[in-house]
Amino acid sequence: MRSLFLVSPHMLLCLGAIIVLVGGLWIRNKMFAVVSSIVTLLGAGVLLATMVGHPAQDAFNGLIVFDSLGLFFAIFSVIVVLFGVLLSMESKEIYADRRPEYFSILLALCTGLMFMGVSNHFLMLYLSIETVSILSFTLAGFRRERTASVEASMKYVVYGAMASALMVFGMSLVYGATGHMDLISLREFFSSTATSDLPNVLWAGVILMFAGIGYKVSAAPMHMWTPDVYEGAPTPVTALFSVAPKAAGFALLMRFFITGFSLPVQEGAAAVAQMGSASAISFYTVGPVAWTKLLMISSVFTMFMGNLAALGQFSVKRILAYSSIAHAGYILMGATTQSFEGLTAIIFYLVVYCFMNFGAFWVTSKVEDCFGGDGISEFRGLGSRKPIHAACMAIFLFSLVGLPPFAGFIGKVYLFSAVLAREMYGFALIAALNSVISLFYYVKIIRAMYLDEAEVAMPEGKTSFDSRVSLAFIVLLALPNLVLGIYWEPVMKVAKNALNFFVGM
Amino acid sequence: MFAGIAHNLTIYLAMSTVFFVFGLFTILTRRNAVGVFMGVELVLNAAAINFVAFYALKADSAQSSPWLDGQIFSLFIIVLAAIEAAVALAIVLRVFGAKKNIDPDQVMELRG
Amino acid sequence: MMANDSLITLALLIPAFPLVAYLIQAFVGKRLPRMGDWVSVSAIFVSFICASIIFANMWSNFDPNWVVTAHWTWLDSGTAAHPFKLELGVRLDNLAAVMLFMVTLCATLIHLFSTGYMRDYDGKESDGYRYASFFAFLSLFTSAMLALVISDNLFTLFMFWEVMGLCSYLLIGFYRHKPSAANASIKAFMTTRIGDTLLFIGMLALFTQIGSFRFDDIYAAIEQGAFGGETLGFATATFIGFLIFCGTVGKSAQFPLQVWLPDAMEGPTPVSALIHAATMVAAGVYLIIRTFPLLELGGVLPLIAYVGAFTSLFAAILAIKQFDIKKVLAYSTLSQLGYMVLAVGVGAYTASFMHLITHAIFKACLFMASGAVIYAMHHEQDMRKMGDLRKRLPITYKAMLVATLAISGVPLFSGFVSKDAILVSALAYGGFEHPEHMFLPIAGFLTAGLTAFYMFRLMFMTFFGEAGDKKHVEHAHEVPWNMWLPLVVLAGLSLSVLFSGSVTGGLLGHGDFVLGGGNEWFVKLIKAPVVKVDEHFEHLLHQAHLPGMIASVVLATLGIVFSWLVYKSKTIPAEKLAKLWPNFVHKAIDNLYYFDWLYKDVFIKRVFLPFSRLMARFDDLIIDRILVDGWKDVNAVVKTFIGKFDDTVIDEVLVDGVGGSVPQYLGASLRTLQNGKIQRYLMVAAVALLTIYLLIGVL
Amino acid sequence: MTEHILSWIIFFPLLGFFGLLFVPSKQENLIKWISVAVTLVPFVLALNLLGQFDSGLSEAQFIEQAIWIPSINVEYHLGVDGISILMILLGTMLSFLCMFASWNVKKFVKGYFMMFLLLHVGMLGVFCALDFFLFYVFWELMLLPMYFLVGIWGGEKKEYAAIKFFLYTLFGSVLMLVGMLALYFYSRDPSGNHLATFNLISLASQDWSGYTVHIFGTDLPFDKTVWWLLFFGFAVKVPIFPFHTWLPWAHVQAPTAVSVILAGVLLKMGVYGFLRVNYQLFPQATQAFSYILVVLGIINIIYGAFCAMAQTDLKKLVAYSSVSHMGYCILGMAVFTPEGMQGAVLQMFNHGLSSAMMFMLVGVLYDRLHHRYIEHNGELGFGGIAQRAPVITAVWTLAVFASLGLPTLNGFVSEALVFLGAFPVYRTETIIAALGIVLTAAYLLWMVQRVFLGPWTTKEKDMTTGQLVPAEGLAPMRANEWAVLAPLALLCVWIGVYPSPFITLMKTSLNFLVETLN
Repeated sequence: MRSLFLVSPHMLLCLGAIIVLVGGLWIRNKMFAVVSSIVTLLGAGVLLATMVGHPAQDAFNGLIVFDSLGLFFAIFSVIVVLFGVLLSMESKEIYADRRPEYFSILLALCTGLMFMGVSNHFLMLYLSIETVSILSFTLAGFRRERTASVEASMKYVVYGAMASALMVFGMSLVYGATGHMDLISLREFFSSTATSDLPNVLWAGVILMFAGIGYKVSAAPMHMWTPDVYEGAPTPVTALFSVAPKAAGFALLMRFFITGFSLPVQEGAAAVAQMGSASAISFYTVGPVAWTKLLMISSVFTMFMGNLAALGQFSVKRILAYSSIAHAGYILMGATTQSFEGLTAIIFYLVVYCFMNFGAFWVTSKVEDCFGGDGISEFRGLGSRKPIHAACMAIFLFSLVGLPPFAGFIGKVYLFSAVLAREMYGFALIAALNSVISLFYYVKIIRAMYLDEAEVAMPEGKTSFDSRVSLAFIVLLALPNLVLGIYWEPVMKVAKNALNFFVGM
Repeated sequence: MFAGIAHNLTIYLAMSTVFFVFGLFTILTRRNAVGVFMGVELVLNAAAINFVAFYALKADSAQSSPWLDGQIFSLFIIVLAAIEAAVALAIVLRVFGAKKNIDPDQVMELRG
Repeated sequence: MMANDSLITLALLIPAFPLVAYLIQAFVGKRLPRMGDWVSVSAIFVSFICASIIFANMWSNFDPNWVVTAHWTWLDSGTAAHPFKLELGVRLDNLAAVMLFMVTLCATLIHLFSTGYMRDYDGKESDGYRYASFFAFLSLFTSAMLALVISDNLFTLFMFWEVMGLCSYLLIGFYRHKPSAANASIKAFMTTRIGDTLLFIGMLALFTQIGSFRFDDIYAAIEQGAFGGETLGFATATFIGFLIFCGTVGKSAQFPLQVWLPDAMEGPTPVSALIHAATMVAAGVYLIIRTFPLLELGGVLPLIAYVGAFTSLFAAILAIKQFDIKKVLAYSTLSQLGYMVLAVGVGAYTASFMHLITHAIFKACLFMASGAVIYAMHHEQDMRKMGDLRKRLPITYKAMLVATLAISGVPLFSGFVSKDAILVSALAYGGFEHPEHMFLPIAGFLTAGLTAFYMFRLMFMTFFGEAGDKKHVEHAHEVPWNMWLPLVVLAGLSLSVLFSGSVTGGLLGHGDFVLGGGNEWFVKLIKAPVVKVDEHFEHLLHQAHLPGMIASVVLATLGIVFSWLVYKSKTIPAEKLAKLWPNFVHKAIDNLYYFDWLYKDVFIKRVFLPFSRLMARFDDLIIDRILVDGWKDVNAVVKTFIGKFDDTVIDEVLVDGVGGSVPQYLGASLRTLQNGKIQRYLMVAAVALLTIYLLIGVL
Repeated sequence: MTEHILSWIIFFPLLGFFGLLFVPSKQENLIKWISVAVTLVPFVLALNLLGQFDSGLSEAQFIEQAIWIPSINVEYHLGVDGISILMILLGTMLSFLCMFASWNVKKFVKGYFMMFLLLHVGMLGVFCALDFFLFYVFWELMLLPMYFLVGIWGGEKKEYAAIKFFLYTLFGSVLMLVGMLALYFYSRDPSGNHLATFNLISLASQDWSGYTVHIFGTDLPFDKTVWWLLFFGFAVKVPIFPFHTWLPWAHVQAPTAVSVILAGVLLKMGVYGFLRVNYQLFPQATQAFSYILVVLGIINIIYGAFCAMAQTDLKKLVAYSSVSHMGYCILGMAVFTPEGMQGAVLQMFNHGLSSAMMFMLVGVLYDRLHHRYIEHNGELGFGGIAQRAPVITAVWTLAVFASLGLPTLNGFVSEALVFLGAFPVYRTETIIAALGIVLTAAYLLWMVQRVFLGPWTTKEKDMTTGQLVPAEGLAPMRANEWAVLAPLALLCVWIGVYPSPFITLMKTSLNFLVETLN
């Protein structure tokens, strides 16, 4: 019963999904689905909010564990999906008559995302990832009359199916090598067993599992589906994909590697002096799996793959897709540090990333709705046509580059400093180099907006830009990018609190 | 109860490995999307076999688990494989409707 | 006798008046009546009065060691442990007093002359205010020169030295519509700038050694043996001396930086008179006279002597073939400057300075007289078109004759006294003391003969014989008073009585009436500081005195007679004389010994500018395009080889490819990897995972 | 306002920025006058600051210190010392003057002035910040408006120039970021505890030798490694060869006022960064690498001069002259003598004046003739301007002579100080560098000859056909142009004649710095 209470937000969302879907059959009002989804999400948010501050507790025999990290990501998912709902509501790509099914999928997706954040067992890992994946496949192909959308959906499903299959196989190998499936007992097993007693196949299992998780966060080498799917999917969906599953994936990745394969160290007084009190907690790897190396390699490649491939693109959605790959690389850096700082930086970065990326996609969505395309050419001259949209887009992009005084810069500073605190200078230099490369393609968009003359004629009459609601949201998304660039202490506190359970252990 | 499996673990593992390799090979080479999904099924089944076999090994070595984790996992694999196949086939149908072709190599508008 | 304080104030006022005049002229000159020429003229006249007072003071003191100094901190950037100060200062001594007197006098007269000469030129309404700016520049120049003279340290000396360079640049290029004037002005500035830079380096070295720029400190340091140590000290002094001398080479147009001075005649004639004959070029000599003790300490004097002797001979030869009246005077200036430098080189400190003064006076006279001729001839400068002007310009003719006699070294005229002193010293040094330096006196004497020859050639061609251009000559008439008055004054000052001690010394009560005793007040007052008198050399000087004097008089007479034969009586036709010399000599002379060609066509056009273009191309192509924009061309090659990338993609990459194309290139290849085939993606993932497994897990 | 005078100086333009948001963009004159007023205030405040500044103190004054971000000890920490006071003066003054120089901007007037005000914030922030993090934020903040100012209001190849500027600077500053974070993690208090601070003053008091860092498998000394990381960040801005190639592009393409501010203030930030960070934090590493700086300085002087000589674009020539002139700064600060150091800082100020004048004057010609070709297709693009526009020529001449280091004008004082400081330490090198004096005179005077002297051959660009056609004459200087040029010219003469007050301002701080270096 306690377990059920803990998952009440999830259940509420499921219920909401069903109501939207079924109710949509009868209620023809276009706003019905939107309103009921928003209400459901808000309800789930309120329920989650009541749980803030409680100590960590596990549920369903340790299948899931409700701790600060899980709670944080649950709330985060709800908020992002709420953004998604709002963007979809404003977008022309989501037809009003198909709203019920669409929003019910979104709500269900949110459930999956929330479970990703709290799963503590291989089974739950698999189930939650699959929930999210399968719903994503359908969302990607939601504009079924567009071949690009359908193609994206097919690629997604093929890639996703293989990735989850590999992950499951990997799980079976890890299970075989250790006999454990829940993460806490896995760690206990590692810390009580001599490394030499463990078979080599364990390593193969971990890599295969990483394939499944890495595919969710689009980390190299499992990143290649991302651009195609992001480009083909409807823009609101892409916006959602680029933030929500990625964040949940990182939650899962952190939990998997930190809970399953590491032990926290309360370092001695000397170490505290060395690192400063705030970052006294770090972790060391238990068991024979050199997962930090794995993540490091993946991180470096992810950054390069994303940034380099983005250079010659014309489609802004595609550019943003590659940029989201690159950002996955930056975020992975934080995980390799095995330090409290690094993990905090990840969470902080995800928050910032949510604002900047979602905002950029939002503007892109407006452009696509208005001009029917998302190419650089459609952005030309936006600066003089729609100054506020363009200014906000510029803010999002500069934030993505990581320039002060925007929030993206602070996010990068935290990531870099976590890496440097571990004295991984080469790694930091590579990341620094990458953020220079990234400037090229972000600035390409800015240049198109401000320096080039308009190319595509503005359609007559009312355009998507005229929506006051979406303008308000764009500005609302841009504001945190500025504010967090100047004063980010509260978010940092939240991020630290989210990780408190690691300290508690 | 599972002593037989435990004794012949190698055979089960060999079988699952063969499934896995064949599955992977199918995924990577089939020129038909449905075939690719069959490859996925093979890999999933390889995993399911592993789970069952390893659970037996674990139970045999008296580290008995409070619940039948391996067995349950393989059941879930079967269920989810079915769901996935359903969604996948629906999508493949749409692809066929749109392109009259389900060769994954021919579906390549989105690239670069 | 005045108190030192008031002397210093007076000295400061001397450059201050022209400076104020400059400011007035520069900003409001064109709005004043007569465009304000009276401002400049009266300012410099007041300065002249001040200078006269100082001169009188010097005279009443009549003490070779008379020095009044004052200095103020200009810039103090040191610490207690590391003092560093740059100072402004005034140093009044006999040298400065004489120099001030001479400069203000010449400048006053030249200003006066200009009121006539320039007014005629700038008749055009649109160009009218140029008259005002001419006087502005002239005043600024005078101010800088006077400030230079009273400087008590090398640093301020250098500052005003450069400001004079600026004025010279502005005034040479005064006829700015003429490309030749523009060329001449940049040439003058650049050539002297080379010398100035070397001088500046020398100053740096000196400062590093001594820690001060003040002459007092330099002299004191030399006395205390700051350059002690046989090898190091000597080498340092030589090095510094050499570099300081380089400054002189530039400013006084000595070989090999002589090229700018003849071209500087592009400026208006009063400018030539003031800057390029009387004062600025003399500043170079003034510098080596000031720093004489330092030069004497190092081993640089023989070099100086040779440069001077060579320049004087070399320029005198060039002067023979000139037909432009100002060019003749320009080369004669070079030649006379060579004398002064030679004098410094042979240690004839006093003689050098004396020649500086006498030359300034008679050369100013010569230039202004030539200016008067040019003015009368309606800006015709070619001597072949003149002739028979004696009657038409009687005052000018007489004044110029006096000055010509002076420059030729005819007794009773000032040039004789000073030149004789130089030649005697050169003879004593090169002929008696160091016979291996025989070239020095020989060159000196030869030049003396040549000078007399070409100067009288000028006189004969201009004032005697038949008119070349009848129309102009017939219309020529005497210049107005403000132009001839300066000539008369200067001609009067070119008489030897003023310099020869036998007269002046006695008249003013400081010396004895011994005939042939030489230049008493000069010798008594102008003495090199620090340097010890060399008894042996004094003795040699005495020995050389009579033969030197006889030789110089004989040679001057010969030159004049020969000139008379060729150009007046035409007993010896000039053509025949010319044929005596092989063709290459003519060619070399016509081409100014190929120096201009060497500098301009070879060095600047073939070496310097191509090099700079190469650098610019290097910057543009190598650094900018290849290293930074990176690998565009390489990329293009790769593109044709691989050929399978989408052309537009590559184009876009290249066109947009602002920074490193290496990432662009990698990006392009990555994107071929992303070919849209999902199974390829899966394959990549599988292979990568396997590789990672093998890399980390197994190895 | 005097309480938090530095904050006011930095952020007052930001108020203007937001104020302009609410001005309708049609009201162009109002926008311009508001901008003038908004930049006048910091300028007046800076003068006030100058009055209150105690030149006898070597440490920073007018300190404002507050915790900004407690979790990582980022401080809002401002202060002024002898190194920065002149830069603040220069920055506020040039920004103010640039408002007049921008008077004939036609396109998006509002956006232009807003960007300019934002640039002002970044610029002044850099010179005041005493916290490295804050410094970095301001440093980067200035990038964005600069990008837009060049990119939107620039010449034909503005996009290329803008992105080039952006990329170069970002490349440098990202490395600087890494260096900055490394400093943060290695900061210790005297007893060896981790300090975790960005405070430049406390960082400067630490001895950084003895730590090592591990990069790509090799152990490197910490101070030297970080020194180089920071070096790149600053070298791009100075710019030091071979990181200079953005400069000709940016200068040539930028609108006049932006060129002025770029040459006048932004280049100084590089040198300032060296003095503020590299020098104060790592005296030993600086010592170790000083010779490299000397050589780079000389290369800048000579190479820049040669490149300038070959240019046929007037503005590019001036741009390369900036490269050359900044070389004196590098040389002066690399020799560790008080004279050299003061010469370097004064040279920064002087170059700010004379190059600002030159760029402004290029703009004066460009506005009238719409081209900048000294030579174009083998013909002179200008020529004989002195005859028909004597006043413009006179001001040009002053700027040129100030730039080539004529005594009694500003350039000479600083160059002389640099050479006086450098010669005792590096003789041969100084002699080579002194060749730069000759070269500078050569290319500038050659330019003057081709542009201003000789017969009138000046052409103007026909705006419709794009062809060069003979021009009639030049309009006289306008009031707004005088407003920019007259104060600069006056300062040039002032410093040339009486530099002592300027030296006094910086002396104590710089001498203290030199002592720590030796």
